[in-house]
Amino acid sequence: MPAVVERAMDAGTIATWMALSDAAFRAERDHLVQLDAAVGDGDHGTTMARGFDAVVRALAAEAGAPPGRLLTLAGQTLVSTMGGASGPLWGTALRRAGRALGDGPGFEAPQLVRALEAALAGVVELGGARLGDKTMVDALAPAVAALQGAVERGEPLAAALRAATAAAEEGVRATVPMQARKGRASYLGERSVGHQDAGATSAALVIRALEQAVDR
Amino acid sequence: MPAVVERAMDAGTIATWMALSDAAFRAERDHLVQLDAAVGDGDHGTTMARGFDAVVRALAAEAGAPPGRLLTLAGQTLVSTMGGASGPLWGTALRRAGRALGDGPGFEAPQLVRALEAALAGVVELGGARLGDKTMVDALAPAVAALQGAVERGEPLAAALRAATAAAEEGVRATVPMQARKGRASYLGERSVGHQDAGATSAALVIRALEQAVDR
Amino acid sequence: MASAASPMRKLLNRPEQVVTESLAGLAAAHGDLLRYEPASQIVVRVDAPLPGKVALVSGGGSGHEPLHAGYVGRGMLDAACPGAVFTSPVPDQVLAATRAVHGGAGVVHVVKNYTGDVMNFRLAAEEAADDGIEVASVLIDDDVAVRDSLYTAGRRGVGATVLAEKIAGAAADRGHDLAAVAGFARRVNQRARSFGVALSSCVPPAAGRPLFDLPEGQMEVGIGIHGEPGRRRALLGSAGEIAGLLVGAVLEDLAPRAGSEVLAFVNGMGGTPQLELYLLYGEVERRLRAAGLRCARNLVGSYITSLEMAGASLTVLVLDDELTALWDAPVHTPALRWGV
Amino acid sequence: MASAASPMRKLLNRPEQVVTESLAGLAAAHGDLLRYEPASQIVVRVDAPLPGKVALVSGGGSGHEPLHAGYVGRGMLDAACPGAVFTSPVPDQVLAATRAVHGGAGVVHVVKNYTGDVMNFRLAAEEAADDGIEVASVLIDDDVAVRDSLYTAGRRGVGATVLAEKIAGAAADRGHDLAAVAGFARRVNQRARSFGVALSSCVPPAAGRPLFDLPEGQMEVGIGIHGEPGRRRALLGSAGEIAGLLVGAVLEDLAPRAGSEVLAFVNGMGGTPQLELYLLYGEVERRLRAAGLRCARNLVGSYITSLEMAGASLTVLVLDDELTALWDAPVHTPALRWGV
Ligand SMILES: Nc1ncnc2c1ncn2[C@@H]1O[C@H](COP(=O)(O)OP(=O)(O)O)[C@@H](O)[C@H]1O
Ligand SMILES: Nc1ncnc2c1ncn2[C@@H]1O[C@H](COP(=O)(O)OP(=O)(O)O)[C@@H](O)[C@H]1O
Ligand SMILES: [Mg+2]
Ligand SMILES: [Mg+2]
Ligand SMILES: [Mg+2]
Ligand SMILES: [Mg+2]
Repeated sequence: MPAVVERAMDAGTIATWMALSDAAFRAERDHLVQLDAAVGDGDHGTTMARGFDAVVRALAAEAGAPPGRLLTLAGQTLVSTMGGASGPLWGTALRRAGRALGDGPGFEAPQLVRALEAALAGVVELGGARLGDKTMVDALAPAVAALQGAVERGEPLAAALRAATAAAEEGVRATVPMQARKGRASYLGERSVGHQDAGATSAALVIRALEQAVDR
Repeated sequence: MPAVVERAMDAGTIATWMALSDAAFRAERDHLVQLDAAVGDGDHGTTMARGFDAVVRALAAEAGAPPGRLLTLAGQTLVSTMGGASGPLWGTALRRAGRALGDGPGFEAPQLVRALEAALAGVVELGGARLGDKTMVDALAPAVAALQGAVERGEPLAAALRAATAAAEEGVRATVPMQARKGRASYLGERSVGHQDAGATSAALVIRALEQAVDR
Repeated sequence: MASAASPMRKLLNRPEQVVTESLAGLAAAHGDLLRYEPASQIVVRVDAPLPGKVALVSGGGSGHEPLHAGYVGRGMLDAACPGAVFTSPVPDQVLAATRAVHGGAGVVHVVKNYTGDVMNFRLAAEEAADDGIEVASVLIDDDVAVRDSLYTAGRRGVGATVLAEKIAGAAADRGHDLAAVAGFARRVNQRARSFGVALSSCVPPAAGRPLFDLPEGQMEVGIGIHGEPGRRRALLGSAGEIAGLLVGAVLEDLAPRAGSEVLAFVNGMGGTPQLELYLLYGEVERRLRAAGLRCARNLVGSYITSLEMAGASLTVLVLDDELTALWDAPVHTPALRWGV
Repeated sequence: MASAASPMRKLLNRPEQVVTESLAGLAAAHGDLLRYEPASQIVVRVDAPLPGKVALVSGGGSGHEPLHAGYVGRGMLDAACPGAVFTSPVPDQVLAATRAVHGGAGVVHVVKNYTGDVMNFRLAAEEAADDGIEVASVLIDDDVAVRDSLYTAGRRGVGATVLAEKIAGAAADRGHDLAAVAGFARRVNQRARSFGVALSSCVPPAAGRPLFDLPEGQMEVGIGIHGEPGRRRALLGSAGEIAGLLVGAVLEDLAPRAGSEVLAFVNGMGGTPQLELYLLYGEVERRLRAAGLRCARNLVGSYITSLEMAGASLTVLVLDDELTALWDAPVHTPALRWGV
């Protein structure tokens, strides 16, 4: 493996990740509402924006806490402020990721991979969705796989995260032709085909925010 | 006065008048609804159509009755089937006219004039509207005046009724710039200006139907 | 669904049957309280006439549900006479209802002040008098949007109608005589004022299209209950601004003594959901309190409507001990029920 | 009205405050029945906790009013947890409500079967258990438009929720224990089925525009209560045809014994007025009768809604003597009241 010297990640990385996620959801709020309106109930954008706004506020009061602790707190905040299907799912994802990071002051690529794997596992465990069910899993799972593969191959983390973002966005596009089997869109049966999943779109935003946070 | 020989009017004239009114309200129903919708509650066309439809049915069962009796029955039928402001007003108008015609088997122009004068008086007495209040009176009063004048001047009845129709229609047009002081349109204050009164429009239809009935 | 497309977003069969079919449905649902007499198109309390009790009859055009048929039952109306949509009933209906409920103690007619309602009820009252039935007519005209002057048909009867029917109905239930029952209805009318706004138009089934066009972001101010436009059009304000408008208009005319106890009635026009009505009530209550009034009683819901119109009206009734007690008295009708 | 034009026909201040302001208004209007706790965004029966009584907690997204906060009071819910519009509440709300009403006899959670509701209530129930509060969760999933299969999130909870809350609330009021109260709610769910149609879309305040476009003359068939499109789109039928559709869908799945007594619940989606709902009830009742069922009880009105959506749903509950007695038992809440 080539020994690439990477800047260590720390609490600032997490804070930046959350801040960039917040900015993304602010910007994409109405688009996500529209996506959810087409085959759901039109609240997804507002819910995500409310949650990450609360996370940024909560983290601001936690100067000095280790990154794992910040991520756990972010997850708890999402559970307590979002509601809907996304609240418990995203809350669980970040809490699990936070716990996986542990108590250290910094973390490196392999730990980040394990954290995201834990996040994905949490979502699948709680929501029961599989690949192809037209949910956030369809973006999150390929992203985690791409990251894990790239890091294992020893690629620089920035490149690995670029690959993860690309995989997430590819996963988002792949939801369009799917018929939903989980969540509200599944009520529509065949009418859910032809629409991009809102939750998957959000997952790609969160992965891209991570890529940007690490890149800084 | 030139002695014009006129066909005597009878029960058939009344029946034809009512049938032609009914036909007119069927045809103009939606237009009257629209006129009433602009500054009122949109029921005028339906109400008039329902009333005259019932009159035609009621009269069909009264073969052999004298014209005055038919007109009285028509008025009673309007009261019992129309409702709204127009029901009592039109009902009273035709009842008064019927009573003015008396019990004879036929009637001539002067009697018709007196009948219509009685009708107008009944409307004014019950509704209290004056000329310029933007109501049916603004069509009915000039029509009655024109008819009365022409008959008094010895003009043929057909011509006199043409004059009455023209006066009624002129009266309808004159309601457009008026601000309503009676009926539902008065609630709008100045906003009632610029709209043609539905009730006046109906009055002109009834006068025209009379002209056509006598002309047959 | 093979039928031709209807231009309306309505559950109905044929427009001309809406009223009669709805009344039949009402009677099917509430056969314990009332019956529907199709021949005369009236709704009558199931146990009418009640010997010795003053009876209450009201009526008007349909499209204002639950007014009036939804208020037939114990402690409110003895009969209702629903006309076609937005069309006053005919005298025959009112007379039939008056006869059906007369229990020997006279009949109160609660009449909203519209030209058509007034004339049709008057004709019926004259005929009832010929029958030897004593009728006391009470005119309701509480809408401050219309000035009572030579230049209008006079103030419209709106929200106070519901309150007058409840309170006078309770008075009749308690055994008050004709003059007293009519007196309570008049007292309600004297002590109540209303004002309303529309956020949308409505579609009378026979017309098949909205009575007026109201662009998004605008509202009609000073509306009645017949889908007519209001006194003026304005930019749609916030709930707080609208509450200020409603409270201001009502209090300016009502001019209640500071410290008065009032009943605040926030009414939906038919298409405005409870979420918004309670929000508006909160705004209204705060402003009434600031004006030195105490909302001792309230009513929030769609009780006198204009088909599916979006919007709301406020009615404020200045209470006294008698009115409060009569308001609290048991009532059991399809639309208002408590104490029983 | 100087404020900027709003794209909605709604009475509100700022979209993100609709729910909290409406709850404050509800509490201002019904302070004798309930209180609103802004910190935890819950509505609690004013006299809670009642020692020894099983408590009922429900909740869900807002926009379904009067569900759930309008059902807090005697004989129904002890607390409600309203989320943002169409968004399940967070576990913190449910936990706060559970703690506030626990009177030592345990708490029933009435949960409508939506992914979000189920997950958020489950998280709260786990925390309540950590507190030593016994919680029995009852899942409501009565909507036959959705097939319960591996390919969906399962049937939605709709109209049966109102009936379950009323009947289980009465059971708790009568002193039944936790298992029994939960059992009654489950029995209602087992014996009830629902189906709905939409004649218009609705506008969530935060979205500011309709969730879907529905051209005039068409309807969405098989809708839920979140403004989502239905299973299919069809030409808008007559009330009779729609009644046939509703009754057919419900009875096919429910398959009640001929001769059964049922409760027929014709529910408005928020923007459909009573005139139409009673007309539809008449059509429904006739068809249920023709199917050999007796509508021993009924409920007609807008009780579980989708903001201002036009449309209606039918819920049929097969009664038994116990359910009927519990339905008839006194209830005193803002939205349902009888016997008291
Ligand atoms: N069981 C599930 N597992 C994973 N993701 C899910 C599940 N159910 C729904 N989702 C995701 O949640 C998104 C909807 O979120 P949101 O609109 O916030 O919740 P709600 O459906 O409660 O309104 C969907 O687009 C989908 O990606
Ligand atoms: N007091 C009145 N005297 C004469 N005509 C009147 C009066 N009030 C109203 N009208 C007429 O009645 C018409 C409205 O009739 P209609 O729509 O049937 O009754 P409503 O106003 O009860 O809905 C008006 O256009 C006007 O011409
Ligand atoms: Mg959603
Ligand atoms: Mg009219
Ligand atoms: Mg009218
Ligand atoms: Mg939602």
